[in-house]
Amino acid sequence: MFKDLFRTKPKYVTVRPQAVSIKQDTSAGLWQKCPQCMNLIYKKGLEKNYYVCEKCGFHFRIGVWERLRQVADEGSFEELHTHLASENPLDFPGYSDKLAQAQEKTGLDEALIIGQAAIQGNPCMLAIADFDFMAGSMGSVVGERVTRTFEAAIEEDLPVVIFSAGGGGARMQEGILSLMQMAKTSQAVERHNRAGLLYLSVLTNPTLGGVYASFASLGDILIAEPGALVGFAGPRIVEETTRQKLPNGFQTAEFAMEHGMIDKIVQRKDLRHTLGRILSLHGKGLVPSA
Amino acid sequence: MFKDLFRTKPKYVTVRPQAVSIKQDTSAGLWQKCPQCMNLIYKKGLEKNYYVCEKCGFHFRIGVWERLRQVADEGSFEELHTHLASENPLDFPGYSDKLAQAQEKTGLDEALIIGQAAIQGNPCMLAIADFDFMAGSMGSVVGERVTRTFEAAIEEDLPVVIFSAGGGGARMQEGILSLMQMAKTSQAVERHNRAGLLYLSVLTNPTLGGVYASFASLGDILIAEPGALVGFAGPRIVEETTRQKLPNGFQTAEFAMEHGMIDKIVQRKDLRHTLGRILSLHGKGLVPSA
Amino acid sequence: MRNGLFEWEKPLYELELRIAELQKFTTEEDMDLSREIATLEKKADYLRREIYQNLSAWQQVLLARHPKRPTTLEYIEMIFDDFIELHGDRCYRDDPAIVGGVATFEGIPVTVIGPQKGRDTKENIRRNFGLPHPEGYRKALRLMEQADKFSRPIVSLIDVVGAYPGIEAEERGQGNAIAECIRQMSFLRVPIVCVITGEGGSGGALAIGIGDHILMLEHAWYSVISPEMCAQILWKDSTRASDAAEALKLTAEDLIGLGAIDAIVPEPLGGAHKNHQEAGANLKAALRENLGALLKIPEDSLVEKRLARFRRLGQWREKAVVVSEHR
Amino acid sequence: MRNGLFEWEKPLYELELRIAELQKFTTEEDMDLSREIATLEKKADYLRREIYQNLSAWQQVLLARHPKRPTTLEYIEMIFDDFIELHGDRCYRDDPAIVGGVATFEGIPVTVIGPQKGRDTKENIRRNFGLPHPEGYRKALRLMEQADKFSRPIVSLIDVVGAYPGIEAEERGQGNAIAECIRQMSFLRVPIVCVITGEGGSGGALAIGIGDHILMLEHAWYSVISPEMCAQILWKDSTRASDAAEALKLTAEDLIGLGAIDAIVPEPLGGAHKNHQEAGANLKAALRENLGALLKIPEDSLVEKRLARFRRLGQWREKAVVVSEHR
Ligand SMILES: [Zn+2]
Ligand SMILES: [Zn+2]
Repeated sequence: MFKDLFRTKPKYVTVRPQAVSIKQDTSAGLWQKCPQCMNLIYKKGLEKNYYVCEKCGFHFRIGVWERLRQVADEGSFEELHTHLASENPLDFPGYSDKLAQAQEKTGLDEALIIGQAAIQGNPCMLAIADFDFMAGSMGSVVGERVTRTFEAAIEEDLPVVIFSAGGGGARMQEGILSLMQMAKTSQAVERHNRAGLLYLSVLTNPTLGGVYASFASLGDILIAEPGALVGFAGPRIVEETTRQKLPNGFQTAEFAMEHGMIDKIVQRKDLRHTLGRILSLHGKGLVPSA
Repeated sequence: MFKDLFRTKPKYVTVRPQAVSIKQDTSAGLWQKCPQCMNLIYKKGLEKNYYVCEKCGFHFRIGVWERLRQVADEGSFEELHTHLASENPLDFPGYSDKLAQAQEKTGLDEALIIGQAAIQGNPCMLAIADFDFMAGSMGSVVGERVTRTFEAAIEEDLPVVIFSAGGGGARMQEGILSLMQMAKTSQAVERHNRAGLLYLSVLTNPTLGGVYASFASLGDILIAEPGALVGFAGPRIVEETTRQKLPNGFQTAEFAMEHGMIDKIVQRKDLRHTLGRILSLHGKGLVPSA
Repeated sequence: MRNGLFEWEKPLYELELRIAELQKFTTEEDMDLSREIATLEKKADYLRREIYQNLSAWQQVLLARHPKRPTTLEYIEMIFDDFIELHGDRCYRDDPAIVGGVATFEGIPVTVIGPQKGRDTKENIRRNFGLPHPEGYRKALRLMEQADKFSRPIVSLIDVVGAYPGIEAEERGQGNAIAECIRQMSFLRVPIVCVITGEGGSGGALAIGIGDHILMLEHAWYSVISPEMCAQILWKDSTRASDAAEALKLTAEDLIGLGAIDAIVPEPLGGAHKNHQEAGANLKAALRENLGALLKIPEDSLVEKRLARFRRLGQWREKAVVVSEHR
Repeated sequence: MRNGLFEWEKPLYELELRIAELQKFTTEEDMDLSREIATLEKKADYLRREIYQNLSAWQQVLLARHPKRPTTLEYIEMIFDDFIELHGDRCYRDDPAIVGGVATFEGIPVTVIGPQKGRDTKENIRRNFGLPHPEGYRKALRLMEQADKFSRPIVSLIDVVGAYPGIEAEERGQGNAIAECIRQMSFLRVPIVCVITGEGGSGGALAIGIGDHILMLEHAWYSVISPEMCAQILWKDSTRASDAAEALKLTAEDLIGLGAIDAIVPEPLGGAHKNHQEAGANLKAALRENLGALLKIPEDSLVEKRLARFRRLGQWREKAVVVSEHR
């Protein structure tokens, strides 16, 4: 995109809160209906409350810039590898149009941004996925960016924090190349792991398919937002295949935690603090002098 | 024991088939009743058939020398560390008498013999437990012998084959010292593992408690005899604790295999051949010249 | 499909019937029909090539699903000696949908693993139609890690529509099991040859598909998603699976171009199910060649090469970035 | 036991009641009873020592089971800062009977794990009375392996009657999970301090009991088998648990003599339940000392020392073997 071609080097990009996009937005007015409790919520209040319904705790989906605003220290984010552009390697019918539409809709060039940031003073490599960009699915560019996130972290001796929202899993329009990103990213995770560095994976609603079955579930510590859908096969596929009624709460973060798949469920308002604490516990500053 | 004190060095001890002891022996006569199908079996035939009921496949318990006869190459066994004698470190009431009775009953000094042997031409360190000696339970001497088996195997660059029959688990009469044998033996297994050597664990009826929850379940490959009882808590304890009816076949080898806990169930008549094949597949002779 | 024959094979089948008839005449009635037979044979040869060398992507998918296609255990039987199957994940269950064990390949000890479809309805039910649960992947990983311990090469034979999308599979962490398998398999220090022998469906195939050399049988398919599901998602119409198959570029020939696989193993004309022995012999020859080549690579560089192989996969444009240093 | 008081504490309790009464008089009626009170206090002091320093093995077992004894999470709360609980075995279930996570101990990051009994009936049911399933041990091992990755010392707080002897626990490989935990914990390259804080029952305790330093609270017990089960097996009479407790040598003092533990952490007079804060402070002091000592040992020699520590455990006679070389 043009903005990338002649980019001045912004050592610290200012967070762009105007790019906030809440999903399930049914009205253009001052009020937002909560899809869970059906209450009308005053939008200004919603923004202050991390886009969480005050009545029932429903976590609205948020875009990458709002996420950044919520978790990263202000002014700490330096976006990296913005210059990768998706192609249509399989000449998949309609893919180029879909990419253009997604770019239009989100203002992003792809479904994931990466960069260096600090969380409560703890430096880290940070990647954030945006569900609004083709359901946060992973094609070559997302896979490459995730891989470079870990590579940069190894280079800089930093922990990695990733917010996944890959409901679309591996992006089918790039066929086998999307599938191969599962391998590539998992291998990058393991290189980083073998360098003795921390990887915090935060699963946001929804994290499914090839994203969950690769880098997203390989964190040292797995955190999920309340109610987030987390699993491999989507609930509809499971229902259609098994012709069984799905149990209550199937594939929610709470379900995953009960079944031993994640470490912690953290309210959005507590995320910054919890991430900061964990990062600091794994920081270099704390090694005992013996 | 006296025989050990003035021991000529028998490079290869002859196998002592006269020490064969089959359990569930109810008659002193020519016929043996099968406790499973209740048929009367001609004892001579039973001996030829590896002490397995021809009618129903029931595997009678056998003593260490019969086991040796069935699996090891004739004349290949060199018994090691015969000179360890159990004490009564806790002054546990009645323990010394029980030891003496067990020695009397089995002709063994302890519940496990160890030595170097060959199985179908493949050299290995071999340990065999005898259920008739205090239910094959593990006290200090059994733990020490198992540990030395692995240490000798590391020294000699050999695989280990162990026949467990530790229905009594850790021997309570030696208290905490028995419990510590679980640690000691598991650590010896792992040292051997880290030396890149093979450990075949053969679970015979019954292998429970602290024996199962330490070295016996840590084999690279776990083999069990058909119908052998395999588990941690004995079935009576489980029944009493849970007050539930135990499922059919609970804790049998077949049950353990279905639940992913063992690799293979092997009929007694096939054991020598299967062990030989596996040992040979892991032998040094087969490394490709590239 | 009727009698194991596809619709598109019908003209050929009828021709073959007529040839057989004429041959019967020749013997029974003592008539010399050799010229007529030769003509028809020639025509059949032509038709055979015409049909089998111009299969559409969807036809290849159907062929890869032929119920008489050799299964993993049949390939193992044909190719390896002294196979000893090993069981269990040491955690929850032995998954019959994935088999594995140790064997020798021309005298060399190897570990071989792979999903196993049933050869009849009863076996299919027992093996869940070859759709693995997480414990299947955990078993496969356990056996592969043992191969690593004993410096045994690994052969992974892949024929799986996908990991089972069931309630219990999700409960026991299907996604996590697949991710762990991919991760750990990538770093094993022994040579790994993967072969897509039939179907290579998505993460369920990739989980055991991380190899140094990745081969594919001529009529196998390998894709990020099954054509049916792709059509369902894209066009809300699973009957357009044929279009999806085309679009997904899932045939061996497509995939070699995209760098996802390294070589194609030829099948008997008409598919592996037409001649199991020949299919087995072809695969054996390919394994001989590929294992031989891998065994020559020093252990130290094997993992790095493997990682590099996957590192470069993907396609994107790297746009020029002009960095002006003024502030 | 009534009102959290043991039978053998009754004389002391009555004395304490009388002292309290006299003190009440002193204030309410403005009478000087200080001499009488002093006499009784002296008597009470004597009685206290008499009772609590001469507890039988069985009394110690009962004391270690006192329902108000501090639980693992309470110790964590008192001793560590910034505890973040982590969950799950990544395979089947998060077992509430074992807790674990990361925290700091006087500024040093550590991993802390331990079985957790319920503090009331409801919590006891949820936590299965602190009796772990295999997934509990698998979770503990996962967290300890992470400690190893990040070079964090491990503190294992042990209070468990035993691994749960249930049908599902057996199905999911209780024995295997314990053995793996023992095996892997033995080879972790970070300092490990284990503390038997209450009950140390058999393999279920040993599974997370492989440490460089193994401490034990004054009134805790640690044994190869519970006294009740031992009595049941030996004498078919579980009411003889008291005799079994004696015979098993399961008190801290016995065990230090047998080399199974390294040090005893003093409890408040009468047991940890009498004064949680004091119990916590004592344990904290012991951890400070022991972690401090271990952090000075070079990482390379830590595992070897740990293995040597267990290697020598056991007691046997090594008989002279005269080998005559004639044949
Ligand atoms: Zn709401
Ligand atoms: Zn019988």
